[in-house]
Amino acid sequence: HAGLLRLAYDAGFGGAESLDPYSPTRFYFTTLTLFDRLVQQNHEGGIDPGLATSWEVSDDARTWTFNLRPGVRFHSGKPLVAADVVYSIHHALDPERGSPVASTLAVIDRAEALDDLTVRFHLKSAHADLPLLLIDPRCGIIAENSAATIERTGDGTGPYKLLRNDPEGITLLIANPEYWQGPPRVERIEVVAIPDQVAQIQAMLSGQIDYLPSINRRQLKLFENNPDFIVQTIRTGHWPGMVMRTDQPPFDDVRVRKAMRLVIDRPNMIRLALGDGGGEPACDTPVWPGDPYYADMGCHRDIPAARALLEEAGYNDGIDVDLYTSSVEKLFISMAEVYQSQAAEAGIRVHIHQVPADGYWTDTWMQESFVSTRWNQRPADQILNEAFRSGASWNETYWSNPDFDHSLDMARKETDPVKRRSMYAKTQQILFDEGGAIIPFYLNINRVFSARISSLPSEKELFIEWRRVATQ
Amino acid sequence: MIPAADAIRFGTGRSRLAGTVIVFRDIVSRPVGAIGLFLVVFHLLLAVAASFITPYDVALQNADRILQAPSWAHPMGTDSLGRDVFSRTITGGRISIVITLVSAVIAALWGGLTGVSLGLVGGRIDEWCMRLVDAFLAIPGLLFLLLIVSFTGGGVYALIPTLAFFNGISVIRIGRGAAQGVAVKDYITAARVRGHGSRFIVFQEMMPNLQDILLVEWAMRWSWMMLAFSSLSFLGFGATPPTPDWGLMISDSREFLTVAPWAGVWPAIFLSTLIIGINLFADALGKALRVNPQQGVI
Amino acid sequence: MDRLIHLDDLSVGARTGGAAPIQVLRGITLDVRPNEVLGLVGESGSGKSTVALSMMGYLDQGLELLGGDAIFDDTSMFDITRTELEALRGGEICLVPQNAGQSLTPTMTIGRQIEESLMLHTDLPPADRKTAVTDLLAQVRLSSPGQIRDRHPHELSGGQQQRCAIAMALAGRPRVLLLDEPTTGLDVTTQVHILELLKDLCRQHGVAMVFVSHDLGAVARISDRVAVLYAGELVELGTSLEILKKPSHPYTRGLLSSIPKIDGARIPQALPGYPPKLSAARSACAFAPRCAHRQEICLGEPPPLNETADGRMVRCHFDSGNFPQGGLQGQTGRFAADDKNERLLELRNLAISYHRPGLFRRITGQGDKRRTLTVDNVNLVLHKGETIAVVGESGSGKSTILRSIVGLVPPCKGTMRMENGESLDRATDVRSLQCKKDIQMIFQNPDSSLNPRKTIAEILTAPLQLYFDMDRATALDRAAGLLESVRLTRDYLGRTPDQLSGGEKQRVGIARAFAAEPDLALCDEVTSALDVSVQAAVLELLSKLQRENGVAYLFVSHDLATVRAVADRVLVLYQGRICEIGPVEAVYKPAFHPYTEALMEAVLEPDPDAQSHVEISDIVETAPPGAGCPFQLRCQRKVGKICDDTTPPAQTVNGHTIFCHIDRDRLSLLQG
Amino acid sequence: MLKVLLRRLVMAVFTLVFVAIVVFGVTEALPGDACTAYLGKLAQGERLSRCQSGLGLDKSSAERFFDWSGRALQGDFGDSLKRKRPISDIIAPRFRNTVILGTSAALIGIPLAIILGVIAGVYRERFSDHVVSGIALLAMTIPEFVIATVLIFLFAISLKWFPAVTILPTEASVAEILPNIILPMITLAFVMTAHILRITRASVIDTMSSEFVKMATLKGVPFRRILFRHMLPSALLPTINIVALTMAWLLSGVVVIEKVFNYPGLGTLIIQSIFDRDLPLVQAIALMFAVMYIAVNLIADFLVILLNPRLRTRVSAEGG
Ligand SMILES: Nc1ncnc2c1ncn2[C@@H]1O[C@H](COP(=O)(O)OP(=O)(O)OP(=O)(O)O)[C@@H](O)[C@H]1O
Ligand SMILES: Nc1ncnc2c1ncn2[C@@H]1O[C@H](COP(=O)(O)OP(=O)(O)OP(=O)(O)O)[C@@H](O)[C@H]1O
Ligand SMILES: [Mg+2]
Ligand SMILES: [Mg+2]
Repeated sequence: HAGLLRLAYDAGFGGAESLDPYSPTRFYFTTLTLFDRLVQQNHEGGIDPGLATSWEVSDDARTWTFNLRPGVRFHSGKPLVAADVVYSIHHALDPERGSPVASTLAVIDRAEALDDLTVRFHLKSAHADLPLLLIDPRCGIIAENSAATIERTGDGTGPYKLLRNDPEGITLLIANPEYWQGPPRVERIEVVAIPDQVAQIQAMLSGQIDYLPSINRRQLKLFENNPDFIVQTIRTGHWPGMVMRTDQPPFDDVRVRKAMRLVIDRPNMIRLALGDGGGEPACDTPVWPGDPYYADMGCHRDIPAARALLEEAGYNDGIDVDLYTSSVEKLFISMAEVYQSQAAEAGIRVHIHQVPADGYWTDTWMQESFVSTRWNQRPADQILNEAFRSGASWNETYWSNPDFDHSLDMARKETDPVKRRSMYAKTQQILFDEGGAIIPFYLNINRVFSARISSLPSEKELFIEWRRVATQ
Repeated sequence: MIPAADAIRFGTGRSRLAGTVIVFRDIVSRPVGAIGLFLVVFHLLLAVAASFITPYDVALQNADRILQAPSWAHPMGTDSLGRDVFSRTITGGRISIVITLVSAVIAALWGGLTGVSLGLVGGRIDEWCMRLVDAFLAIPGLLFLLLIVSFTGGGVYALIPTLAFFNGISVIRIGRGAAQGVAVKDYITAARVRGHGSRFIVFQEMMPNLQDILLVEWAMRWSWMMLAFSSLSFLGFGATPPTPDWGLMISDSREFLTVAPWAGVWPAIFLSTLIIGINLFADALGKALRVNPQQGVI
Repeated sequence: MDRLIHLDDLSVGARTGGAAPIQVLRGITLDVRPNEVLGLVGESGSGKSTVALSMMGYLDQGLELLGGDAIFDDTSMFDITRTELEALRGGEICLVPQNAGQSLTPTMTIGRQIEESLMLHTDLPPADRKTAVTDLLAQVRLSSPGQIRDRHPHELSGGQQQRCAIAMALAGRPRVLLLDEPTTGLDVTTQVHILELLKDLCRQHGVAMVFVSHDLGAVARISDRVAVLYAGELVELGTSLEILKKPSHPYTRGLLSSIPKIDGARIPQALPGYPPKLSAARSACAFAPRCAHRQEICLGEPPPLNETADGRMVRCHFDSGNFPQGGLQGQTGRFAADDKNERLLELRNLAISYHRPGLFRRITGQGDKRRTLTVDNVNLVLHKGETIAVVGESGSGKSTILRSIVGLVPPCKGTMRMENGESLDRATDVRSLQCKKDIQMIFQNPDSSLNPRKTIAEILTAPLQLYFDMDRATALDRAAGLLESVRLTRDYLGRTPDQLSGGEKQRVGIARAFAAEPDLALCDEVTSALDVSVQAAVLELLSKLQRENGVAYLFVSHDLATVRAVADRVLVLYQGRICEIGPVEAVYKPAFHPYTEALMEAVLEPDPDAQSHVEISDIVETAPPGAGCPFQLRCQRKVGKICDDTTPPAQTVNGHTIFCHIDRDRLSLLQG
Repeated sequence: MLKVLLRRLVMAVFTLVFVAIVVFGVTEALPGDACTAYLGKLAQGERLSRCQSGLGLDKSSAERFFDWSGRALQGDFGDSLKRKRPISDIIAPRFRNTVILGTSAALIGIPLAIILGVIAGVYRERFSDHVVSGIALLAMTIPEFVIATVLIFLFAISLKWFPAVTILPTEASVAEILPNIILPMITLAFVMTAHILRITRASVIDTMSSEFVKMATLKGVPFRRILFRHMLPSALLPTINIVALTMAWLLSGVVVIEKVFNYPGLGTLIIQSIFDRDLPLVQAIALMFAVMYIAVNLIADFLVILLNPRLRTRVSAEGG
């Protein structure tokens, strides 16, 4: 199988996966290799050129101009021009599409093509960190007027081309020999649908797939000290959590939300749910310590305080809450069980409803009022806007706080990095005090490669550039 | 070996109690029956007594003892949350035993009575009712179970009426078939000609002859339901965490089989021995009562 | 001596549980000579089949050879290899099984099964086998053997199946034919046909036969010598002439005298008691408990098998030939007829059909057109205290009439009335309790008529509580009284039916019927499932109860001899139509209806001199013909077309009616 | 005979009508309707009414039943609520996969079960019977997911002989599928063998003690010939019906096994559709299972009638 990589994914959208990188049901794994962004993140947290070779910002931070790389072609053969970028951005912002990136990019008013290779973005309000938003892996550039077909064709400029789209079976990707960063080293990638996590592990153990993006500490035991596998541990800003809908009782009461958070013994939860070293404690902020805007707040378990808050909210005999979770992530269940036992001490009776993995994200998440969730690492501005700004499409806590929204706006405008930092810190403080998300820790990711893979990506590289990977 | 039925036939001193004792002796005198009865009784006692024996709280997690191999402190090791597998395994049958046992009893009763009545009544009513029964049989029971459990949200106890209803449907066929065999007997004709009401005929004349069949059927249903319930738990429709339940425990520990087999093997052994026990018991019961245990139920 | 088969002190045991084996056969020594027919008689369970099968070296599952040997032509059947055994079985020594219907492989055609025998035991080339099969089928007098060859067993009637089994046995060109109750379960007329056939075959082919039967009548008809078995022992062995004319052993005598006689106006004498349970050791004469000549020695040691002066073997301590003969006449079953003129039940133009027209036909009024009437045109008046016997072959509708009277099958024409005005046209459910009480039924099969899960007490108190509202204690007392009236003791109350013998069960069934103090008891073949020795006792009991209670009987039987002694009047039924009805004295002497005549001829009496010859064919009719005389197809005295299309007229003299186109004087002339 | 077959067919049709009523009735009896179930908390306002009118939920139950069953007769089950595709398109490939897995398991399992059952029956209460019956008991009582997991552990992870889970393109050919499904095939064959084996054994024992086998022995027929000519044709008749039941079970998606082996058959689809609360899809699948069950049993009954000379010429009024 030299020249072939097999990667498993969980088919979380049950076959409704779309190759449109902006779709709410985007085929995550595949779109990453099919499309390129204007800019990309480097391992040091900085920004490297992507399809754009350079960019300038106006003084009021409201106009950004990007110069595109010449000679890049889509898989269909069409050359990349500025109109494609304009089209992609407008496609992302189109409210009919309901794209989750829309809220991230909401700051952009419109884009225009100055010439074939120059694009200008006009912002609604000042934003000093626009490239930080554009490194979002979903902001792939699609060809002009491809909205109707992109779902199936996946026509991008990326290192791999689509050979067969089969989200419930095996999706075939083949190396793009004309890739502007040079041809990938592995000829074919197969993206394999394995919804069940245990089945994924078993497939890995039996050598049917080459890579598992994340396993927990306990599962690590299965692969450590095994010459067939290589395990990497990476500190990330990925976080799992349990989110309460702030628009529904009992969680519409801020005291309940606070109490729900105060009961957690975070280091202990890490040990129980992940195993030692499986993660870093978090204080309910989605911004991770590796982010320049991270606010270090400190949080401690306080059962009496939690009880007091509950009593104040009228729950004298404790409170019953229903937590919906699923084996879509094995961690969800153990985290829920740990939380259940920790919360019990404060009289919070957590009833765990375990629903199967298939369709969890469509049918349970953002539907029930208390659910497990999980986010991948994102830059501060992006995650705060995408998951917490009023009305954002993935605002899973249904959180709506004008103060918070305002601080976010101000932070963006601010061109002074120091002030910007403090403003982002303020938003995180608001979330910590009043928000609906319980974020007990950031995950250290353990990922497993089969020993067939040579030239492994670095441990700092969260988004693996598959084109650099080779097999023996 | 004389089947118990014969022993009753040729014995001298007799009463219902004596009959039961004879059947019991017959079961125990067969190796298969003795093992089966032992396993069933063992598991039933365990389910009752579990909370007195468990050395640890079944939900108690211990981060320091994750996936530990069996030791004196944890004779069956610990699971991936550091819980004591021994405590969880001996408690793990409770929910399923209660639910399936109750459901099996209800199923045998309602299915049996309905079947017997149909077998007695016969004619068009019977014909049409059987078409309805066929219709229910045609749709996989599991589908109904899943549908009702997931839509009514009644939790695990909603399974009792559901399991009982759909298994009762299968019992109807058995009961009816057996009743048809009895209904043509002259003593039924005699009772009818004499002028006894249908209540008398069903309960006094037919039921005593059908109770053995229904008893064996009940045992087979019970075993089948144990299997079905464990499958449901395995699929995430049955018991909910952190309730210790064999099916759920097996499902949770499946991935660790290569490094921590004890977490899954023990519940699997317990679950299987109970089902084997019920099956052996049902077989022996069938032989003792001279009833052919029903052809496997699917 | 010249002998084909020699049983040498054969003992067979049966293993049950862990206990010592019970002995099924004890020291049987017996020869079968070439060309002879050896009859083997005995009650059910006496070991007849076991003896016959051990001649083939075969013991049923669960049986084991305890001692002795079976020697066929100098070969020990229990001591040869399987291949040799397979060559002999079905070849030189062949079996005709008890129940041919179940013994023929249901999935193979008759032809293939017989061909198999030919293939295994003859060197006939395959090409000739088909014709050979047809020949064999023709030899057993099957009409259209070509068709039968291609049929499956279930497509044949019982008589045809039996013939096929015989043909299959003949295929191996046997020297000995073992016939295990070859005629039991067949209609009387068929039975006689088969016996005739066997006799002829024996003569033609020169084969020896071992004829096993519980029926002394059949044995008498065919055997040269007879062996009588009792409880696994040979009790008497001699030529059939001697044994049947002048039985020596008390058991043989009892057996003979318990057989109902066609010309006997009295109920035959029953043997008291029941056969013993088989056990391991025997320390007394097995027959002693039932023996009228029992002495002390009989209970002390088992008697040896003695050879008597006339050359037969008898197992008795005494010279039993010298016991007084006869003197054991039973009493009459009837009592004075003068008080039997009060009417009880009247059936008028009764017709019954099992066919229920569908809804469509009922609406369009075509309901009656296509249905076949199982019973038609039955007229009958039953008087209080009277016994009417209904006689006919299987399927003639005897039970159907009874079922209709109790309301299980609605009549589709005609009326039934009790004399108290109660109409019986209504179904059981809607009749008054009084009406149900007045008519009680006694069933044929004692095994199925008592609920095996109830005690005798429960069985007997159920009607008492239902009809008389008795409390439990009174009911139990009464039940005990009932048991006594059927000659059972009080301690039977606690037993369940499984613990009773067939005759005892039948008594309980009778007691249950009499618990209701009925005016009319319907008896459906109440004796035919019982051993002969017990039958008579039941008849006796019934007549005793009639005397005591003044009850009327409608007494169904397939056997003219059985009812001879108990009936006041006899009704002969064919295909649900009355052929003949009249007082018993008139019916049992000419003129007969041709069908009655055939039945009379078919009665097998244990008389080796009797020559029965049945002229009617033994085809089985499944439905009555559409028009004309119901008996037209099989009638040996058919006059012509008139029989086919005109319903025969009733010819009545002194209350004796014959439905026939032939004048009754002419009939009595013909039948002389 | 034709009349008998026809009668059986008519019975099947009536059963089918009842099935449709039951399926429709049960889904109707569940709390809420298809739209409220599917949309869950979003079932409000415009979105709800759009969904409801899309499914015709504004009509009466009876009207919808006839509508639904009428269209179902033509193979049109409408669109899946979640997948927004015609249901028949969703089911078709899954059904194909299920048939492939079921049939291949049956091809191994059924002959094996029958042969073992005959052996166990013929050598009743002897060593080979004890071994065979013991294995059958285990196969019948150990939950299939335990068996499956153990097989994966042994043959996929430790020995690496077979793939642990099925990894297949949706439109894989049979030749592609077969090497991938060896373990699920073995598991299924193992589980189903038990039932058929036990019935076969009982039936053989029953036949062995029948009069006609005794007669054949007394006719001097060698044992092998008795076995094949006299016994088996009768003894195997009851297995036809149990084989049919097994086939129906195999074809109605073996949920647990499909899940464990990641097999894209109907079983996983049922679970998904129930979790998606996609009632139109659930109804369609239920109806399809019922049709298969009835069809398979119908075929079995026809076979029994054709093969059993007793039934061929005369059939009792009763029938399954
Ligand atoms: N396989 C067996 N196991 C145990 N006991 C048996 C077995 N076969 C027969 N017997 C017993 O042996 C005795 C003789 O049986 P057998 O069948 O030879 O009697 P029979 O005279 O042919 O009776 P029938 O008239 O009922 O055919 C009976 O008491 C029976 O209970
Ligand atoms: N329930 C029934 N449905 C349809 N036909 C029946 C039914 N019972 C009996 N018959 C038919 O009615 C006819 C008369 O049956 P019946 O039982 O009255 O005969 P029988 O004279 O009592 O015979 P046997 O001596 O065998 O008892 C037979 O041809 C039988 O096949
Ligand atoms: Mg016999
Ligand atoms: Mg009758």
